Amino acid sequence: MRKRLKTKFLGIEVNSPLVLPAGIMDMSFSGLSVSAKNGAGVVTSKSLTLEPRMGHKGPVVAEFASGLLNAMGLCNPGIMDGLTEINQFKERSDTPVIVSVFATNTDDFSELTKHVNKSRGDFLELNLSCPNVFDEFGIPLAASKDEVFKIVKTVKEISRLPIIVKLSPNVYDIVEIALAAEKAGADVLCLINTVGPGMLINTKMVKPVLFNKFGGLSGPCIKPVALKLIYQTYSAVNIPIIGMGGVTIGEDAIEMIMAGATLVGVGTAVYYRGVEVFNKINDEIIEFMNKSNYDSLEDIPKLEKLNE
Amino acid sequence: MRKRLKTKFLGIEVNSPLVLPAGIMDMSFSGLSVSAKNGAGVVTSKSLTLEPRMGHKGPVVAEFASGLLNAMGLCNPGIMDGLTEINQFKERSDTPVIVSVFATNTDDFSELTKHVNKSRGDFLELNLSCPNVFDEFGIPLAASKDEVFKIVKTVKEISRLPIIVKLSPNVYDIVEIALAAEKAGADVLCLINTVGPGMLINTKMVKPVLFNKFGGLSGPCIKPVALKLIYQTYSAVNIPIIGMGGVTIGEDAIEMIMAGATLVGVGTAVYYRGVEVFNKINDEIIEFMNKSNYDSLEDIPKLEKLNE
Amino acid sequence: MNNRRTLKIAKIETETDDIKTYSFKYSLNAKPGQFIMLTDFEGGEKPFSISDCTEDVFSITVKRIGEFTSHLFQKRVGDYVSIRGAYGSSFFISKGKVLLVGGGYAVPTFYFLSKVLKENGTEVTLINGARTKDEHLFSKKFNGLGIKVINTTDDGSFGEKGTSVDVAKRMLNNQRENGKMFDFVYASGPEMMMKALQPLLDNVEYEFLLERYMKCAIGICGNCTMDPLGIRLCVEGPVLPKKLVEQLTEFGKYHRDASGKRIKY
Amino acid sequence: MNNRRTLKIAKIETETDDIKTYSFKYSLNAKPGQFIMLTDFEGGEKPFSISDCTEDVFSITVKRIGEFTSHLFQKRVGDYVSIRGAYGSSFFISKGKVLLVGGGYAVPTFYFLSKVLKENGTEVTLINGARTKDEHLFSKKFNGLGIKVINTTDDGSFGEKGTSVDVAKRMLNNQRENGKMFDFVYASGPEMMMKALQPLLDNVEYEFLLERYMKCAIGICGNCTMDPLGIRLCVEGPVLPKKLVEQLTEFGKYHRDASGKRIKY
Ligand SMILES: Cc1cc2nc3c(=O)[nH]c(=O)nc-3n(C[C@H](O)[C@H](O)[C@H](O)COP(=O)(O)OP(=O)(O)OC[C@H]3O[C@@H](n4cnc5c(N)ncnc54)[C@H](O)[C@@H]3O)c2cc1C
Ligand SMILES: Cc1cc2nc3c(=O)[nH]c(=O)nc-3n(C[C@H](O)[C@H](O)[C@H](O)COP(=O)(O)OP(=O)(O)OC[C@H]3O[C@@H](n4cnc5c(N)ncnc54)[C@H](O)[C@@H]3O)c2cc1C
Ligand SMILES: Cc1cc2nc3c(=O)[nH]c(=O)nc-3n(C[C@H](O)[C@H](O)[C@H](O)COP(=O)(O)O)c2cc1C
Ligand SMILES: Cc1cc2nc3c(=O)[nH]c(=O)nc-3n(C[C@H](O)[C@H](O)[C@H](O)COP(=O)(O)O)c2cc1C
Ligand code: FES
Ligand code: FES
Repeated sequence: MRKRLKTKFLGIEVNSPLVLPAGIMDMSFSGLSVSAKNGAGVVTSKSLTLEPRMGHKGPVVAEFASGLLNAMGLCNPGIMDGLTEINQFKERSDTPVIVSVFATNTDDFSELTKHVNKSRGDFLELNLSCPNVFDEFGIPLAASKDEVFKIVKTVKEISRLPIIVKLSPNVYDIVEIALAAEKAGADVLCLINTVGPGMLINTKMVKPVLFNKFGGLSGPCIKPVALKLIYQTYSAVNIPIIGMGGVTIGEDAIEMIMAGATLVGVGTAVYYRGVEVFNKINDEIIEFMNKSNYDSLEDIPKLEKLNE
Repeated sequence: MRKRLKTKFLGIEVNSPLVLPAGIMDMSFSGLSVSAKNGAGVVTSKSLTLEPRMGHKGPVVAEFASGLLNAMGLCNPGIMDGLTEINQFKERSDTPVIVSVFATNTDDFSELTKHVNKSRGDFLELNLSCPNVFDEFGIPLAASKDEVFKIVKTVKEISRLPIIVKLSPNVYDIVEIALAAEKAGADVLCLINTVGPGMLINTKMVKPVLFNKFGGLSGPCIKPVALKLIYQTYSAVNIPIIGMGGVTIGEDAIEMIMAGATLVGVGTAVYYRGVEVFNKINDEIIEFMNKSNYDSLEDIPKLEKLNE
Repeated sequence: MNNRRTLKIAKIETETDDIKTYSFKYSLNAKPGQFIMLTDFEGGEKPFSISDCTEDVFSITVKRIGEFTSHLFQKRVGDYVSIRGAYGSSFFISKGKVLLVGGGYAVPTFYFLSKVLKENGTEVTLINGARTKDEHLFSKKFNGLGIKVINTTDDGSFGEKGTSVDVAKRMLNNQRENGKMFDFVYASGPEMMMKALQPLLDNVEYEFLLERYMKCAIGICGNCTMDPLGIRLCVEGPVLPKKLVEQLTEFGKYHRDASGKRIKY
Repeated sequence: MNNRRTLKIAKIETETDDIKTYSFKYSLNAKPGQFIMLTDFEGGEKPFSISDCTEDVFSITVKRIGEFTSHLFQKRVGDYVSIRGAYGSSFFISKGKVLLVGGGYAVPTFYFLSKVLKENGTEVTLINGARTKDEHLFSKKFNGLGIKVINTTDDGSFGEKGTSVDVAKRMLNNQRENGKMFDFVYASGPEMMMKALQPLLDNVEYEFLLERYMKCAIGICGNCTMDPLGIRLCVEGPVLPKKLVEQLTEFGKYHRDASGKRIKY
């Protein structure tokens, strides 16, 4: 059965279209391996920065009716230690790894890329879209098509690995950003990062629930926003898309694929359905394929493209 | 008990801080009266345009786990018939009415304002932020601080009524937009309009669920985004705010007030809790005030302002 | 709350040139008088009353009028359409002896109602009216139910000659003379038919199935509200009791189109 | 799923210069070994084990170490703090005869465990260790429980002299000679204490309460995972059984700080 979920992604064989996205259970090689063992076809590291970052004080997450707010603050052990974890993961697993990196300028992205070149990672993901370090870094780079173009072009020239560009949902025109990334040489687009950000208030203590006050929204509440942006992007570009945002059950993953995604990220659902969520969704996708008589992932139809 | 919910808003007495927002059960004088009878302190008309609009084909709404998607397409009977409904409402009720109007340029807004001047409406609301007519009109005016300034300034000069400016959540920097509106003479800010927009897909038929494909998100899923934007705006401006977005229970309304709202809109919750929702939330607010020993709405504390 | 279901058309019956009945294998659990919103995500989305509903099958009966219904008429058995509902209020299931007065495409919903009334042991008399023979609906289906049916056409081409209101008037008068009144009257059909019927119903309880332009069908857009009560016909209706109908100043006078503009009858 | 509750501090007991017990009137329904995340939305948010939990009151016992705990120590009775949880795995409630080996601020959680074990009819022996008399915890509270307690301090200033592991070693050896082994051993304290204890527990089932840097406490951030299994200590832990502890190569060797960087013990 599971064979039918196998697919090739940029020439690399993956066992399931499900991706563990950046920031979810991925601070260590062993964290990554849990998702891989539980049915993720591809895993992503925490977004790594040149220097280690302790992240924001807690509370760093807040639950609400329809999702999570988080403001981790890009905590990570830094590129060197992060790559060590990734290499250790690769010693133990064949599952392809996306190395996510974060920086605020082209030079730092270049330096990060050089480190990643020497690692056993399979893809390099440029996180241009973290919304939770606004105080520190301002509006995400992903909001400017010129910045996106510049960074991607520079990194593309030196990267040994295919490049995934992670986009922000919080932009006026996703298409112009996506096209800039594609034109600059991006091999894959990944969207969406968290939405908002948003805030919740503790009414008894009259305080924002998150220490950082604001945090990005993830989970079921953002699925419609993700689907819309993925579909617009799919309609405009010719490179594959990793779609994510609120995928919790198999049906959500099918929606992502129909909207234009080739692979599908499952993040916050780990909280709702446990680490087994990948296998559960794999099963649900197969069930859907059976009912609809789709033999392979490639058989699942896409929406007609938007005509611009 | 209910007396404690009375407050003055720009000098006008209102019986409850709850507002029926534009677009909810407000196509006719009788629709407006239902909310007024059920405990809304202020009611808003559907956004009126110069000419009648039939709106989008159906489906115009889609339910999902954490809210609604809608793409009504700004259907309305046009300013003349719309004002007739408002006048008929005012013949029967003392409840203050906000006349919401929509246009795409300063001239049309001016013309609308002249009509509204002759009506029995109490406030004029400029809807600069409808996300569901993108195909027709492009990015909402509320995304440009210069457009906002220009329109508000022009309208302010000719409007007999206090001006409420309804802002979009889908902007990079709500503060610069809010400040532009304030500087141009806005008396009140209203936020937020629907988020996204988003999309949902019917996987059996491989089609977007909404005829318009995309629709704005409302309901519980957008509350954190609303709270954050209201709080940022409250921290920056000196005019009152009507806060809305996902308010479903009394606690949500309290969060809005703590984030900086003076009045609180309740829209999509009509779907979840019926037309009685206003009285239900009024009761829940009173319950909270009792528990926390707040005598009046003005006693409910606000968050400390953000220091910019 | 999301009750959208995407179903294959299981059966299509041609009732007249312009009217078809579509059946679906699905346990809808609707009540007589309720409606669904139907779409194929291409042609729009429109409300239709449920004309039959068993444990595992339900039907709607559609008259081709304009764009959407013409589009729907292209569908074949096995094609998917998507529905949400059942929505709205349903008919009171009266005891005793009841009169059903129906006209046009709104008659089939009385098929579902009659079945439920029969099960309840109620004595049902149906006036099934149409303009002409070719438009007369469901006469065979009603025959199978063991209820009393009076067929009528405006031109006398089938059953009695006259409107269903004419027949109703005669029956109500007869009854009044006999002292054997109906316990309850139900009407479903063109609004002006019901408007004409209303003055005859001073001494009897009734329910009318009304129609207004519906968009959201979940009570938020306000397009279907009726003056001056602000009754949302998609939630508090489409079936309204006498007490409410009597208060509706717009009943039989005007309705609102898709823009909310008042249109006089 | 959102289980945040904002509660007034109902009682504060000073246990030592640096350790206080905070009690809350709230029906938490926690199990021994579980923890809460505590914040005041100003000083950060940190995990604390539940040291007592009755039907309507629960307590935590906190050692002042750094920024957050110093901040917490400023709070008075009646002040609000906000908690979420109880989170994580709990101790197995063994039958028969059990040994509890505790050290430092991690001892109080054994108060809650002991009560539950006693209710279960289990025979409890507790080794309650601290560095010195001034840091020794809960000795009076444990006296009230009717369990066997052996107090020990590294410097002999209170109870026996030696570490709790020294005492445990002696008892386990005695028992082995008597042939009357403990049915289950529980340990809670500094990781190196448990590491030293582990080799003595070849022939007996045990559970350790471990600590790792926790942020989300709901199993998504991955900060608390332990190598090489990727056990998330906030979900699968903090109480881990022998079978898992034995596989954890990082146990007693390193842990990760707030950045995820490995820190050697
Ligand atoms: C509660 C209810 C139950 C109904 N039950 C049935 C039924 O069982 N069988 C049947 O054939 N028809 C029924 N209708 C009417 C049906 O919805 C219309 O015939 C259909 O919408 C016509 O659409 P169209 O595009 O083909 O025609 P159009 O040319 O768009 O419209 C023709 C007329 O249909 C009515 N109409 C159009 N759109 C709507 C709408 N969204 N809501 C309400 N009325 C509309 C208007 O009176 C309009 O003038 C019902 C309507 C309501 C409100
Ligand atoms: C499951 C669990 C149960 C705990 N139970 C108790 C208890 O009952 N009583 C008690 O006093 N302490 C307990 N702790 C430890 C407590 O969380 C730390 O003492 C506290 O976080 C110190 O914070 P600080 O800011 O005062 O000190 P800091 O100066 O920030 O840190 C001092 C040390 O505390 C530990 N620590 C700091 N932050 C965290 C964190 N977020 N998660 C885990 N460890 C951290 C680290 O080892 C750090 O080196 C427990 C920890 C865990 C993981
Ligand atoms: C706790 C948490 C941490 C995250 N950290 C990162 C990160 O470091 N880098 C990044 O690109 N995205 C990060 N994200 C965003 C996710 O990768 C993903 O884009 C988003 O959560 C939407 O997917 P979901 O709804 O399935 O969670 C994080 C999300 C969460 C919830
Ligand atoms: C069906 C529907 C129609 C709406 N129409 C309008 C409108 O015409 N003008 C406007 O300014 N906002 C409109 N809105 C936005 C609401 O006024 C409100 O800003 C938004 O729904 C958030 O509040 P809520 O979550 O309480 O619904 C509409 C919202 C919905 C759900
Ligand atoms: S159709 Fe929208 S309220 Fe009835
Ligand atoms: S603290 Fe985040 S996974 Fe355990």
